[in-house]
Amino acid sequence: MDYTNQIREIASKLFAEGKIDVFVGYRMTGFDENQVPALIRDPNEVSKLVFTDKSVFNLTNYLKQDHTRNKRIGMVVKGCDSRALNLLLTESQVKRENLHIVGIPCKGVVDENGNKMQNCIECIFPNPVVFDEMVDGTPTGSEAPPYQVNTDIQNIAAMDLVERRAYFEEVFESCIRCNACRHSCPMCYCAKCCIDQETSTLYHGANTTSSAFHALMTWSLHLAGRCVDCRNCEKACPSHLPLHLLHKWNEQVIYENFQEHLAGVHEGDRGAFYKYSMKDPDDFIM
Amino acid sequence: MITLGLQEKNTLLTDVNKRSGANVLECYQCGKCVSTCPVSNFMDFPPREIMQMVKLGLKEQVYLANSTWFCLTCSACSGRCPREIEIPAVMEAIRHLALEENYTNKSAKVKAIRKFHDIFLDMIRRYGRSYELRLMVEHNIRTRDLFKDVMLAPTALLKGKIPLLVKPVKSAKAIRRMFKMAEKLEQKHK
Amino acid sequence: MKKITYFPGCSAHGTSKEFDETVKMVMKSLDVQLEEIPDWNCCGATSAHTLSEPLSYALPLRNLVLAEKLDNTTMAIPCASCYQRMKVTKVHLDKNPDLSKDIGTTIVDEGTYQGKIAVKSMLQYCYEDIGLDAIKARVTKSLAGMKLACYYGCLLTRPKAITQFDSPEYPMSMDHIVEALGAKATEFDYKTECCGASFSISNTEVVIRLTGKILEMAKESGAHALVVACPLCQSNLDMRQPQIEKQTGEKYNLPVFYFTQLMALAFGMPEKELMFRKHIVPVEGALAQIGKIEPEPEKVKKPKKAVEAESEAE
Amino acid sequence: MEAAVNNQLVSIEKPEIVAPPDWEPVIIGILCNWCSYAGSDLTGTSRIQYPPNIRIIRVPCSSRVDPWFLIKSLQTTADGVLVSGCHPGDCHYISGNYYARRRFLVTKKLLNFVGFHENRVQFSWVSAAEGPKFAKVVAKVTEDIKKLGPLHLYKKENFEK
Amino acid sequence: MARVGVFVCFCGANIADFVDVPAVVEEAKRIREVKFAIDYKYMCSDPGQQQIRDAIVQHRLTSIVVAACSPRMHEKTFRKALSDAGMNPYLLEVANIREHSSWVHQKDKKAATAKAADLVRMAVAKSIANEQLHEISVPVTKRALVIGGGIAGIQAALDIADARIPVVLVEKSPSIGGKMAQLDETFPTLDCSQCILTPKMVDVASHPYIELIPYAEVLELDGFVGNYKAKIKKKASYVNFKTCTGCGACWQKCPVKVPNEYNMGIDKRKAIYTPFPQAVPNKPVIDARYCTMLTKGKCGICSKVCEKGSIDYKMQDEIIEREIGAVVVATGYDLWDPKPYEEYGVGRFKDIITSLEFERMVSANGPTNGVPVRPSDGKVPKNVVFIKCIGSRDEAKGIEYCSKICCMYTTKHTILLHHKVHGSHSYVFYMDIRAAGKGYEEFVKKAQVDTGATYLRGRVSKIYKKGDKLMVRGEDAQIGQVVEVEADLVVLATAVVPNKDNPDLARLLGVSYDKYGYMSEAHPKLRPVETAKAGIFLAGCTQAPKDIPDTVAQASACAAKVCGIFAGDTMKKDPMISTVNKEFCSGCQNCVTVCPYGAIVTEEVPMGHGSKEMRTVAKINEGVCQGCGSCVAVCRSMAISLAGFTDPQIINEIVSI
Repeated sequence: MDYTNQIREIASKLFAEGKIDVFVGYRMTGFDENQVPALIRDPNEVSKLVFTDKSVFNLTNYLKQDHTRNKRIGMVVKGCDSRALNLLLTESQVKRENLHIVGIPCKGVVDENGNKMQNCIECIFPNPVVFDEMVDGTPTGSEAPPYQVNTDIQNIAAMDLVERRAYFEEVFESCIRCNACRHSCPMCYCAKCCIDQETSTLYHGANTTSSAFHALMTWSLHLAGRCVDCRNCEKACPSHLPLHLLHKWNEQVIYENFQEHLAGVHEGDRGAFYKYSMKDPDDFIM
Repeated sequence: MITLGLQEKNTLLTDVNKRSGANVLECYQCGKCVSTCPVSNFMDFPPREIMQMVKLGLKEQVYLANSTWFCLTCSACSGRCPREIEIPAVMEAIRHLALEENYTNKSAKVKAIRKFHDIFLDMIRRYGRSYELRLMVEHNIRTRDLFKDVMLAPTALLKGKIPLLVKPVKSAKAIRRMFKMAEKLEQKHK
Repeated sequence: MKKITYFPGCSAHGTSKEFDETVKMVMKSLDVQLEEIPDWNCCGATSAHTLSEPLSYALPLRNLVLAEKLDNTTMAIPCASCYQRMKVTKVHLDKNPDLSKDIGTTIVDEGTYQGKIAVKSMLQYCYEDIGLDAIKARVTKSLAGMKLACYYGCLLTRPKAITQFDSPEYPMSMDHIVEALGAKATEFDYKTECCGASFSISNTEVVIRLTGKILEMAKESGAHALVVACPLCQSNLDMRQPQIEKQTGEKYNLPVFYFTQLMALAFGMPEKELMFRKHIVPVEGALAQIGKIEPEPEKVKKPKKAVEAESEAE
Repeated sequence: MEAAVNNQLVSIEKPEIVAPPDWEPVIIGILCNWCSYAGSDLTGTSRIQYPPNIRIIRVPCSSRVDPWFLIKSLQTTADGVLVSGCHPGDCHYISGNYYARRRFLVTKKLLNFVGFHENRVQFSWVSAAEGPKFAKVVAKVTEDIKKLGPLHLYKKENFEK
Repeated sequence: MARVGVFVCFCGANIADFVDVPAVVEEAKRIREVKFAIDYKYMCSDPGQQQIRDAIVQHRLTSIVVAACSPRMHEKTFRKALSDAGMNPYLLEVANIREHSSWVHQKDKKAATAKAADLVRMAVAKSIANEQLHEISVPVTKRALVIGGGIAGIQAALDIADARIPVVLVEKSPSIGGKMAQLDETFPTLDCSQCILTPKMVDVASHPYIELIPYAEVLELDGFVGNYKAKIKKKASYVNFKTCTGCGACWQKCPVKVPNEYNMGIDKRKAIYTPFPQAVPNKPVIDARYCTMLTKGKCGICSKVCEKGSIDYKMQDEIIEREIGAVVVATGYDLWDPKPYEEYGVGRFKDIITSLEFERMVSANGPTNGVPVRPSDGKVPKNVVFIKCIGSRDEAKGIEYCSKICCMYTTKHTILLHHKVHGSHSYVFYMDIRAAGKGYEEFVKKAQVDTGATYLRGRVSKIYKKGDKLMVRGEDAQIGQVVEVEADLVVLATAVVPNKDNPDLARLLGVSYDKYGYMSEAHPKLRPVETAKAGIFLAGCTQAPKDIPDTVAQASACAAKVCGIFAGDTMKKDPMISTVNKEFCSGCQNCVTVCPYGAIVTEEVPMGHGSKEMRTVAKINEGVCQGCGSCVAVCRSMAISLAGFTDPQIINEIVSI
């Protein structure tokens, strides 16, 4: 997967036509084989742009930042990124008219070791669901294959309660409450995160297992039905916590119990918690 | 007089509902089925009454009624039923339950109907196809009504309406297997 | 040239030979090739489902499996009873695939059920797939002058959920077909009342009562003959007619045609081949009406007003 | 509801921690004002007895219940939580309990996923007329929590009893 | 530092017998913030309340906890005590130690006491987070909008207008009167419908407080209770109502004849027409669908004969706006189309008619001058079969519910037939006779005895033609036999169905409606007139099938509700509603989606202090919010809080146990 040339071309064209102020893409770090996000404001710097299977990060995270607010932006999105974008549009965080979305028919990205990421293996929406143009020109719209149950989730769910408890106690213990997960998450754009608010921190110290538990649980519930499984959070986590477990679990519960499709697939769909069906499961309630 | 007890014991209702896939409790006794049914005046109890009797759990009366045997499964009633109850399915369920539980209506008419169906199936078992002349003759013999329709027969034969011979199905094995399977499944119900 | 699978049914070799023959003739003239299911068996008729539920699915299932092997998209069945048993089985199996597990074991030699063939009655096939225009185009000898009461019986349109064809209360498909042939279909309120079906042998009394009423209403409607699409209806209405006349003391003299016989007639095929001799009630009187067109009482034409918008405002 | 095959978790029915002999669980009951709170009042007026472990908090509607109330309760004072609202279709605020129902299911499953026994948080629909049902529900929840023993998981030290 | 006062009630023996009240007081005193705690025999009694009032002043208390019975019982009493002492009433918290402790733990005093102490502690903790709240007042526009000019709308409009509140009455058709104007006589008293209705219609037209807008539709309704703004489309009538005298020259000369809706299409009217002679306003309109001048540009006769020059072929639809405080919806009903009854030959047999067609025929001003006739041959029928429950109680073909009025109007029809056709006989196929209403059962009995009508219990299964008779077949379940009735005429009592425009109108108004299309009341028993949207009320068959007495009663109830809203210049509201902290709101608008009342809107605020860039945040409409808290729980940024049930209050309760 290498769309470097197409992206450079599109970016130059967009600058030339005066359609954008900023182009958000990827560039090489300059010191190793990995890539970092690039904000190109100068048409002459377009040649810095690259796109390969190492273009990992979900760039929509930049849309919530001040330096892109109310600017006309060109942006590269993969399937998962586009779902995040869809949600941001639905939740009125970005203006569609300010965006020029360049879609990538994603074939999966790789981790530091060059292995295809797990979420890419299980991905059922590799093609962007919202875009202005596709790099290879072909609009895509094939039917999504059925939902894939995450193998990690299956493994954890198969443990008994005591094992699960021990496993997660270790996870929450390892959290250093640096909030990198939150900052890297494109869906976390609140002016002041609830976890930092007074009511919420009441009776909790800053850096304890119990505060980590509270923060991560609340966070994952706020992302339930909204997480697009881009795994920015996991890449950002210095403790390498398996954060996706919480999100994927919620996603699966929602998918199987409410028959909701995945987050951000349809424009205007706010996620499972902001609607209901009379037919929702009721048997867990006495 | 009928004494009515706890409805929990109304196994007739649960059995009929389960077997037929219909819900007899939905019936509100409007009688549209009765006036629709082409044979309701031949029945001991027309469909509306059968429904009520099932609700009351009058098992013996329901199982022994000739109504289920007279039902032609013409589906006219269910097509008009305002509560969309599959009445033919209910009738069929009662008939099958009665057969399984060995309730037999001993009236001549029901016997004749029963005989007809027995002979018909017998014939399929043997030939895989039906054979009208044999059916008529055998039915007459077995219902001891030898001369019934005897006046019709010559004209019918003459006009080539009723063939003298039948071409049986080649794979008789398959037919036999079906009958065996059906018997086995019915045994399971019992 | 279209090709469809054909299931003649047991009666085709007996009571309803004329139906079978004329179907074949008409289809040939309409450029439809009939491919008969090899070694088909009886559908089980009323008897199978009266006495044994599993059997009532097993017998048609074998035919369905054999039919699918012929690789046509549609199967057409002249006999209404066979059609209904097949269609019921098909609908049931499509809804509960589990059902074919038990029953399917008995037909392993033939293959497994796929559920891909469409099951239609011959009437439905003529009306939906061939179409009135194609039928009209074939007519060489119009049946104008004939008044016909179209009798559908129970099984062609009922239950609606199974047949998915025409109205269960006042169907019009056959009426449209005979009108395409030039004849006039009468307003006949008993077109879907039951004729008594298999009680013909076991409970003749019922059949006589029911068919009597049907014949009476057909006569009332001013028809010269009845048209049917079901062998059992035909034999009940035709064979039993003298008996009924004896009982009621009324003369009906209503021959009972298969609609395909009339199609063949209108398509200009020789009368001799249409097997009218097989009918118990003589057909000559009815056929003699062809061509005798009564002068319609002239309608007093209303002077056209500026605007008459009858249908719009209600 | 058709049982979802994959999100059934393995739970074990044994005390999580051996309780001291005089231990009594604390259960927080969050009840909606219009149905369940009124129902619990009716339990009182009818003098129907139930175990004294529940501490009731009144909210206007089950849809007011933020999932983190449950998390917070389990982390601080409670050994178990019961949330109760109006029956589906009876919500005083038209549709509140439908939204709440979705959140409750996900919260319950998530808590269970990370190691809380599924009986730690329970839900019920109790109408204003269901005094006896409320007593039964409380008795069941209390019984369940007693079986599980005290909850120490992720508890802030101040609240460990 | 908070200063909390705790007052524990004995409630006679009710609490004291099972809870050690003094111990609870002692326990309360150990709480740091509690500056005063006392017990008393009956806290709700006047001396009890006096203790609270005194303590507030003496101990400079900042919040009060009363431990007594359920807050649903005496919260208001104690709040009043607080306000009497000059304290904000919302600083009160009630610990429910009676229903939740003493009454339910009667066998274990120790545990009950401990629980009571806990409940007091929780209440104290919550009260510390309580805030001063003030009743909300919302300004009110004192003008009501009534949609629909049938008897429901007429009654509601008159009652509201009589209270000297201006009313805007919008009617879709050219005249008010509705279905009732089509009726001949009314059950159970056989009053002439026109005689009792037309005076009311005239009252509407002449009432100084009613603005009647006929031939119009409501297009939009914005705002909230007390402050709605309605957009109304006046359809082009092509007749200048100001100059038209209603002389009738135009419609007498008009050459275009079309079926007359008022007479169910039995006879014809002209393209320019007044719906019926007593129409209000009695001004004609041109039906643009049929007028040849408007469709083809030919004719123009009406314009030529009009002496006043009132005809204006160039007239356009006009959109007007009105400011409104409350709305009454009275859109009435339609009759169900019996076409699905194919077994009856509906559509094939001309001599099968509906009840309203029969009503028009027997009506003195009807198309047949009050005598029923067979549409097929114009003969007067002798044997008439009435069939009830056509479409009603029929899930297969129609609707599940009972239409409520058919039993009675069919009874009335048997009487009318008996009166109008000598030697006639009625057969009534019925399933049940539902005559629940004042004088109804007596009416049915009288009709059965007087007319000798034959009642047959069963649903008709088939109708067929024999000669010029219709044969009606059904079971008479009482004798268990199938009967066939030779009928000259068959009258179908077709079901009542909601006005087909209801769903559209409901969406436009923001009111919910059921699966049939009836608009939904706020509570089926206790709020049958209100909708869930404050300030919008339902009258008549808009809500469910109803007879005239019920409709009129509901319309008057609507009027009372409307007058209640308009009783003051402002409306008072409970302050326990949501508020948005704009600083924290990220504008995701999820709260807007979940709010069941549409109480949340958005507003633009500056990005930062003094910034010119704007951002969108949520805004709660105080007039509409009912305080359920749905929005609070879905607000991830915790920007919304619900007064009285804020996060700090609830968390304080949780952690203080």
